[in-house]
Amino acid sequence: MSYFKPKFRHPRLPVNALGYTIADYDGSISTLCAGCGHDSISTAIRNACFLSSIPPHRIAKLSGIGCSSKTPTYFLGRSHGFNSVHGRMPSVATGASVANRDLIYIGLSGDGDTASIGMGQFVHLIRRNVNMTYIVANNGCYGLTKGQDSATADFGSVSKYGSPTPFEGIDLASLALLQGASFVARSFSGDKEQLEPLIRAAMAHQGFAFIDIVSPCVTFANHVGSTKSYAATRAHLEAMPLDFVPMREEIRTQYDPGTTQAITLHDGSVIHLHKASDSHQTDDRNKALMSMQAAREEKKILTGLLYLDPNTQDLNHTLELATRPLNSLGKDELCPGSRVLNSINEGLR
Amino acid sequence: MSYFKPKFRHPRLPVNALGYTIADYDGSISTLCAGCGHDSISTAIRNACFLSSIPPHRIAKLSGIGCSSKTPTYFLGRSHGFNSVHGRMPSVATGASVANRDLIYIGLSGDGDTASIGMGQFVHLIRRNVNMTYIVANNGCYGLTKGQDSATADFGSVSKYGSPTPFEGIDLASLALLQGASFVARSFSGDKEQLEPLIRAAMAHQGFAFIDIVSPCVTFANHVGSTKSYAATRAHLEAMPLDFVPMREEIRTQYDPGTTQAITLHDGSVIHLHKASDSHQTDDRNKALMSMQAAREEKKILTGLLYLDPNTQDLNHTLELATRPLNSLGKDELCPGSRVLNSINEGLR
Amino acid sequence: MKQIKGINDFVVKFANVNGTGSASANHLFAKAIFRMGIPVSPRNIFPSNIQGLPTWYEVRVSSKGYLGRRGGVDLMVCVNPQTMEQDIADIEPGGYFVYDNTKPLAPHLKRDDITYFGIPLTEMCMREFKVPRLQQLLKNVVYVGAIAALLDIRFSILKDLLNDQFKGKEKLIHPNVRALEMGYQFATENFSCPLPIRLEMGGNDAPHIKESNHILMNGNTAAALGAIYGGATVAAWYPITPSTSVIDAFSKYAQRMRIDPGTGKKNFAILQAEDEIAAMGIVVGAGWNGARAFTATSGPGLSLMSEFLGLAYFAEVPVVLIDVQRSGPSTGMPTRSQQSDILAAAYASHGDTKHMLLFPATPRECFDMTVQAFDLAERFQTPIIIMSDLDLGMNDVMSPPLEWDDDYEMDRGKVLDAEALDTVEKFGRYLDVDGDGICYRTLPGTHPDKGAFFTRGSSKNEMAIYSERGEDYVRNVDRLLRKFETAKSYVPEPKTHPPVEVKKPKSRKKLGALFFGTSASPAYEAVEMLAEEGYPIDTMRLRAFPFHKSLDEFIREHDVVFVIEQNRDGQMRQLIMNECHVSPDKLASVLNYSGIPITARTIANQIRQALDLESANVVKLHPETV
Amino acid sequence: MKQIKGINDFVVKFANVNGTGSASANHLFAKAIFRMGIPVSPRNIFPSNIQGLPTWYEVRVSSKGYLGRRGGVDLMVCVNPQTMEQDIADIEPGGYFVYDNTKPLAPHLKRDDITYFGIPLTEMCMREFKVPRLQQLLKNVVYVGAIAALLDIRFSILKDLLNDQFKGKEKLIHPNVRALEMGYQFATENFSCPLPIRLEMGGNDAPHIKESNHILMNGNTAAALGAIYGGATVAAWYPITPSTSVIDAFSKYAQRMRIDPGTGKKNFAILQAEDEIAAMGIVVGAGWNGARAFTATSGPGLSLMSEFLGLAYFAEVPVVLIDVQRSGPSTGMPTRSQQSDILAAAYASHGDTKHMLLFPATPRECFDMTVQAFDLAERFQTPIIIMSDLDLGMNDVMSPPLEWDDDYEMDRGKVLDAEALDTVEKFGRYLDVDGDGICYRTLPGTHPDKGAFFTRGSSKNEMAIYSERGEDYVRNVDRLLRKFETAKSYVPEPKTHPPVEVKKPKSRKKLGALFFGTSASPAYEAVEMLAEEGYPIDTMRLRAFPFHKSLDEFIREHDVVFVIEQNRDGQMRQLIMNECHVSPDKLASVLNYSGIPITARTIANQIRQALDLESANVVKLHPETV
Ligand SMILES: Cc1ncc(C[n+]2csc(CCOP(=O)(O)OP(=O)(O)O)c2C)c(N)n1
Ligand SMILES: Cc1ncc(C[n+]2csc(CCOP(=O)(O)OP(=O)(O)O)c2C)c(N)n1
Ligand code: SF4
Ligand code: SF4
Ligand SMILES: [Mg+2]
Ligand SMILES: [Mg+2]
Repeated sequence: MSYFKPKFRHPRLPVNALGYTIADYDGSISTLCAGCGHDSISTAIRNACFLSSIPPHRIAKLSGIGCSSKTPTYFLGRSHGFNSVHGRMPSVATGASVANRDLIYIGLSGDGDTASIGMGQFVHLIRRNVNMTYIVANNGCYGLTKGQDSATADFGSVSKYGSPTPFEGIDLASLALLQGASFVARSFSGDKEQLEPLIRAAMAHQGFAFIDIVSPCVTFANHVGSTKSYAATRAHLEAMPLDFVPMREEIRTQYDPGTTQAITLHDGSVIHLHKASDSHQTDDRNKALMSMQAAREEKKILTGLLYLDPNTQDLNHTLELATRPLNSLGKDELCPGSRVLNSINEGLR
Repeated sequence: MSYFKPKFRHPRLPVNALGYTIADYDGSISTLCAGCGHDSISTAIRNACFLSSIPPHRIAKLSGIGCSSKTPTYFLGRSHGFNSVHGRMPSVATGASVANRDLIYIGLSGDGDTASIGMGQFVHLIRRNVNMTYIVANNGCYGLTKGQDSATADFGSVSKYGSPTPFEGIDLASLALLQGASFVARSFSGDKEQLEPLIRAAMAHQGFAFIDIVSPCVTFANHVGSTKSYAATRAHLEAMPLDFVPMREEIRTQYDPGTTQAITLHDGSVIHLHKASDSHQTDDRNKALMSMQAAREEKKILTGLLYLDPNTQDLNHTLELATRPLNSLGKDELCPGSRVLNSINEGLR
Repeated sequence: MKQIKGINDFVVKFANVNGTGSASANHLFAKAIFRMGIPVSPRNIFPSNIQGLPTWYEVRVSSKGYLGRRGGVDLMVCVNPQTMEQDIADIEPGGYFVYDNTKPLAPHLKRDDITYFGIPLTEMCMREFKVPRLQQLLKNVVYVGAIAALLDIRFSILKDLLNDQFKGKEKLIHPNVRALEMGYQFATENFSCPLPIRLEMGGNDAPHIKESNHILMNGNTAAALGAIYGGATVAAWYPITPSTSVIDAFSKYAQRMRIDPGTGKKNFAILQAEDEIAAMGIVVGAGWNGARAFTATSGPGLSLMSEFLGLAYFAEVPVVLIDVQRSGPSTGMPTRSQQSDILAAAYASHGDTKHMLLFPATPRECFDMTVQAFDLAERFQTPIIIMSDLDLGMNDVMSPPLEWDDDYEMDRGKVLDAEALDTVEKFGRYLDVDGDGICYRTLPGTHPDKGAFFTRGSSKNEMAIYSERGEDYVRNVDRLLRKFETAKSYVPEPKTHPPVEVKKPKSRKKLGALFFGTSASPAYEAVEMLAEEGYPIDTMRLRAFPFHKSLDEFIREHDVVFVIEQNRDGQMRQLIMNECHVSPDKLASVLNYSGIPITARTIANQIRQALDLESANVVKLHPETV
Repeated sequence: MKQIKGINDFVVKFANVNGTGSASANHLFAKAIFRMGIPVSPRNIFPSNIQGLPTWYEVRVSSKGYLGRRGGVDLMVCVNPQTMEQDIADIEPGGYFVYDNTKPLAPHLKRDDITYFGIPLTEMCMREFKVPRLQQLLKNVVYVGAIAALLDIRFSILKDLLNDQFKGKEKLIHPNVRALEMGYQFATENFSCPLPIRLEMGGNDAPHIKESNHILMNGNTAAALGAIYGGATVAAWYPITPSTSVIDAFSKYAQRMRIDPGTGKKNFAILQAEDEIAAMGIVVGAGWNGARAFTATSGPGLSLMSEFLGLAYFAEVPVVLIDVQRSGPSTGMPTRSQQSDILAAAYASHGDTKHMLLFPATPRECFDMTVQAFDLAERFQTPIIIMSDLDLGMNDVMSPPLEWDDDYEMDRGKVLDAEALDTVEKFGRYLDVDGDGICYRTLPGTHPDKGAFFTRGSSKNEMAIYSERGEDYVRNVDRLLRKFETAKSYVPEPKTHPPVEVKKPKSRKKLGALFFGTSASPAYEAVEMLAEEGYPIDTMRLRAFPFHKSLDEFIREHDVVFVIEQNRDGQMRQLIMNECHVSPDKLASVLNYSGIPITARTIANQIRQALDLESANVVKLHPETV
């Protein structure tokens, strides 16, 4: 239990554009291990929603099963949440999203939940470009079932079980990129400065936004040998800091290699990138992929916004969905009535 | 029923190194539609096995469900076959393969079977590097259920159902490449010359060998608008002919851009490549991926052997499996006996 | 030779090769009989492949309105040499055989007790038509013309049907009509038409059919219309025979009826999922979010959906699933019918689960029950599984017309909106406020401060807070039982018919028969057959699980009850044994599980056998001995 | 105040916070009692999380050898302030409460009818140990030392156990022993030791336990050893509580016992699959290819495996599945025990399926039945599901030692090798040559010309050729029923004990009790309690499905049979109703489904209630009223 809810509210707690205090974005007390990376992600999501002034009840939180998938209970207590079944949150999120296109959807998953049992649904979720933010709290292991290697565990990394992973780890970010995701980012749970704007950008993106967050499991994978442990991760981070500015606060607009780029998102908001290396371009899928592969070959984890296509078409558009949420339609819109039915009968005689 | 078994055998039918005639590699009469691409794949597999002089009973055929997955009945009648459940052949093949490492495994799947319901298992099969040849008879549709779009159907292609596919097609070959497959090829069911040597090479490869075969569905997807139809495919083929020569027949050894390359496989056999374009190297995963992406962007299908890592370590090695097949081990090897059990009891008191 | 006689009462069967276009010609035949006002029920018996294998089309004609299979064939039309031997063997003594005699019939295929009608179909078509495709295709129309003459079908009706069918493709009308005429003419010239079995316009002695202005449609289309009228907005599915056409039809109607007039946008979403797990996940997500959502599947899909069905049961999410049953287990016989998913559906998923099932018997019920399923799903916040089957779903069945009450209002169940939440003092998602086991739910996004809760498949307390306390768990699952109990008076009640009167009953025992879905039609017919033999049998057609109280009564009031169903293990009988308090001595199974729909004769035979044994020992009626 | 008394007969419960190292200290306590030769049964009751939530450890001590839960707590050791209030409330009147009094107890936590023992655990450890981790960890050992004094545990045994435990990490022995001593000393100095409840070396009045030189082990480890000894070479799995430790143990033993001495290579393969579908697929593939293969899973995994189970049933592939049951439905309570997957396992998958189940009740049976499962799977070419549960699988249970007959030969079933094939005239994979429903199979790669066939989940004829003919289908599925019938005499038969003698029976009815698995121990205890009260109840412990004929007899010979099980819906009762020919009046359910294992008291109470009602109306014994 690493994250305690303040017992009382400070009367002069700062408020956001909607008048909410940050406490309005709190969830229940976390029951994760003290120091678990996942708790920092919860905090970052809470902060991001506060800063972006999203009404908490307009967000829906979805997850699978795992320590990571438990986190939605620990943030945004005023939002509805759905802790579904292991690895199948993508489909639940898809259904929820088409049922009500007006809410903001955050999916929280783990590397076991996404890269193992959920792999099929994950790939198809990307292909459908569901309008949601999909976060993987990636610790290279199955925390909740006590630390078995997951499919993202790096080759040769050693879990508490002792024997080194004999398979190559699956890189979810490059997979997402190859499969056509329109927003792909990676960060580190302990890096608040990078994480919060990434989450805000992802939520503002009109389409599928994927954030792979390296989130160390302090209990089962925090020791030498595991390249996803705190120590190992810190050493391998090649940070690409990123700043998010909603339109009304727009500050920067220029972007050159080595500097900062402003990208206008579909909802009109703008994100600012700091590009750490000359070779990384966020608007070229293939180049982004190659940068990631190159970093990977150097055993480095490239973080930051890796790819963005602001002009993507999300599932609601592909399906040509009505602008009113499907779940709000009533008899009048849905039911063709007896006259039509009688004419159908006529055609069947 | 497009493929008829000869009623009687010609006395002077040619025999292979083992003394088998090609008829010894026949299966039952096909019940697929006349002209179905899948039947050509059956023939190519039959021919490849004959030419490579593989004893038919040392092959095991596995498949999922679909027209494509039915084909194993139509070749190699002397081999055991297993028509399992839809999309889950990869796991069945994995189990079969570790149970008896001495057989040769051919998996036959469809694009529905692999790219939709089977996506998760496919990715993990690649990751485990199971020693098998995995063929997808790719027609961009679900033949057996009457022609719905599959996930490999190209964006905008039109099935018999009439409306254009609104999603990007999944490219199984680049996915396999990104996920670390050690042998990735693509071909066309009507291209016997390219197909047979590819299949032979795949079977000789010690590790997971993937062949994505464009195999038009004459009944449901053979009409304008579908880019996977015969007409469309033919127009987009950028052929990379390939010749296979088992070691004892080795002919060529040189390889330069624009010419032919000899690659020694793990079992000592050698394959020869004709490299259609300067930019394609079969030993560089990233470059191969980029060539494929480039072709894809030009709406072309790059065929041939796309990537090969002959020094790969298959699952049997990763698991450090005993050299004797697990299914042949008896009580002596497996059962530790009463003395050991008594000492275990002792430790539990 | 004695020839079978009969007006508007016989069975015709067509033996074809699939992929040759025979189905639509055969349908023309059946539809013409329907248009003559005579009760007819055609059944397509097709292989699990696309081209080149045997396929049959069986047409039952019955002035009494028996729409189930009778058993036996009176007139066989065989244009498939692969199966001819068996097809000839299947004809009743005194029956008729129509075939293509372009090649002469092998001598061993000759029977003394049937009448042969050779028609040179191939030859005639080769002569008449130039395009090879037409030569092949129109053979089917020629034989339809010929049997129209043999059976006395009104020719103008056939022509009308062709005109309807080829509206927009007028070029095709002429050759089709020509082919019809050729067959008709050949038959009148060469055979003595009509046969002793024949049709007579309006020959309908079934009052219930006569009165109700029947339609001819398949159950899957009807279910799809039910989803349209029931207000379904989200359909997620994965292709699988025989349920695929539910979604095909839903899609077709939705494109027509669900386009927003202002924007041209869609008031529905259809998602072809990557597999059945995902299809059900989508439905669960949409149902959780307040949309009426459904999926349709068959056997293997049902198995794959079981984890999600357990979630929906325990997390209390409305879900509608249309299970169009086929022959199991495993891949089984994908294009054959059974009623064998009953236990798998009722108890889907691990742990203590029970799901509500509906059992439609006609297209009309497919329509009604699908509408009702959405109401029940939202009312009870749980999965509703509609147990159709291939026989009902994919065949054209005569049915009372679909009816719609424009005053219908969707029952959205206990959902609190923002206004309601404002007045609620304490919202607890799993508080049984009304004592009926059904709690109030809220939808995401409803209210800025109140009503948000966490949905989960794990144990929780009444405030929806995660809980591993035994008391919380027990209270919750006991409430789920209470909810199931409440459902008994909401689901469609069983149907009983007034008993058939029997003058001198041969048995002192009170006999009953229970059945459901596609077993109903042949069961009614069998019961009438047995009544004529002196065995009065009361009937009850089950329409839903949980069972209505009247089922207990029905069983109590009878000495022996036959449970008629189409599976090996007597699954409905088992469900009744599990859920009602019944002595097993009372329930005798009548079973058919060959994949071909059960016939009235099979039912009557099994009951007769059982009744013969009965005098000796009633316990013997247990299915193992029946 | 009356204090509870008793030698070697009481219940101790520890209330801790998980992740604090309490489990191993508590285990030390239980193991010491075991080493004193006294029947003991510890149970770990833990949350579905990793750190920071309440967890309990309940230890039953019973000289009579009752190893099930009794109900109630005599001595509570509570070091978790979160749950203290409830923990204190749970103590029996006259019981004892041990707690950390570093901080004083809140006044409202004081009861008049129990004895309090405050020990300043935190303070003592802060003073004694420097390293913070040890300060935290050794608190647990201090209280073990204290209750060792209170209950008169031989101190040298505790020391020996610590020496064993820390072999190789000698540095840790000293502080642990020190902590033990501190607690022991504190108790002897401050409390009057021992208590009226206490232990006496060798106090074992249970002849069956005394004689057999029992061991203390958990069922999952035993099952894993069964897989080793049964010759399993392929294990595929996906992590899930509470089955994970089956594979952990298999892996541990395989690394030790299955390395080829010549090459150092592995005579086994363990595959952590991507999910349960894949795990079962791997097992099906390996089983098809002739390796003994198994998987272990729990609830959700079972649901996911159902499609493959149907395939294995219909394609007749040997498969072994160890289902370590937890509380359902859905995610349910992952770390709580139930016996609620029975119907889901027996009828897994769509269509007509029936699976063979084994019900182990002790670690010894987990071992034996796992070995046997491989024999049965290959003999019957079908899935065998071992129905264990969390209670048995994850707790240390006193068990007769594992025994091995070195003459054991694996029963590989009817497999034709190349030689046999040479002599066979006509090989048909699904020919019932022996009339027992079991056919001969061949393995891939066996013979160059003969014996190859196609395995499929779709319908086939006896030659394994794809077939959609109704006759072929029916013949095949009827044979599967015949095979199931044959199995009845192969599976482990039920166990009956000689009835408990009762001098003056209070009931004229013949009473019986049926139970299985972890319900057995408390059931036996309850039966003895009731016998003392004048109710003689005969018992039968079920060990397998299909049921042995003796079950029918048992039910026939009794007027009322109580079916004792740990699920809501009386699933075993339902299975019996389905499969045997039994009047429902006879079978009364005794149920507990709170997730915490059923107690003898619960069973006795429910039976008592039922017997009270009985005089009025036997029909009332139906579970709804019991
Ligand atoms: C179908 C199913 N299989 C297995 C489990 C057990 N299980 C719970 S969480 C989990 C893995 C979680 O790993 P991950 O998603 O990486 O989350 P983490 O705990 O590491 O954050 C597993 C296997 C389950 N709940 N459901
Ligand atoms: C679990 C399950 N879902 C659905 C089906 C129905 N089904 C049979 S084949 C098939 C698709 C086959 O497509 P593909 O693999 O591309 O093979 P093709 O027929 O095109 O060669 C489907 C959906 C099934 N058999 N099992
Ligand atoms: S086990 Fe690991 S992932 Fe789970 S809560 Fe603890 S630290 Fe986090
Ligand atoms: S439907 Fe298509 S894929 Fe299937 S057999 Fe016919 S041509 Fe081939
Ligand atoms: Mg993880
Ligand atoms: Mg396909």
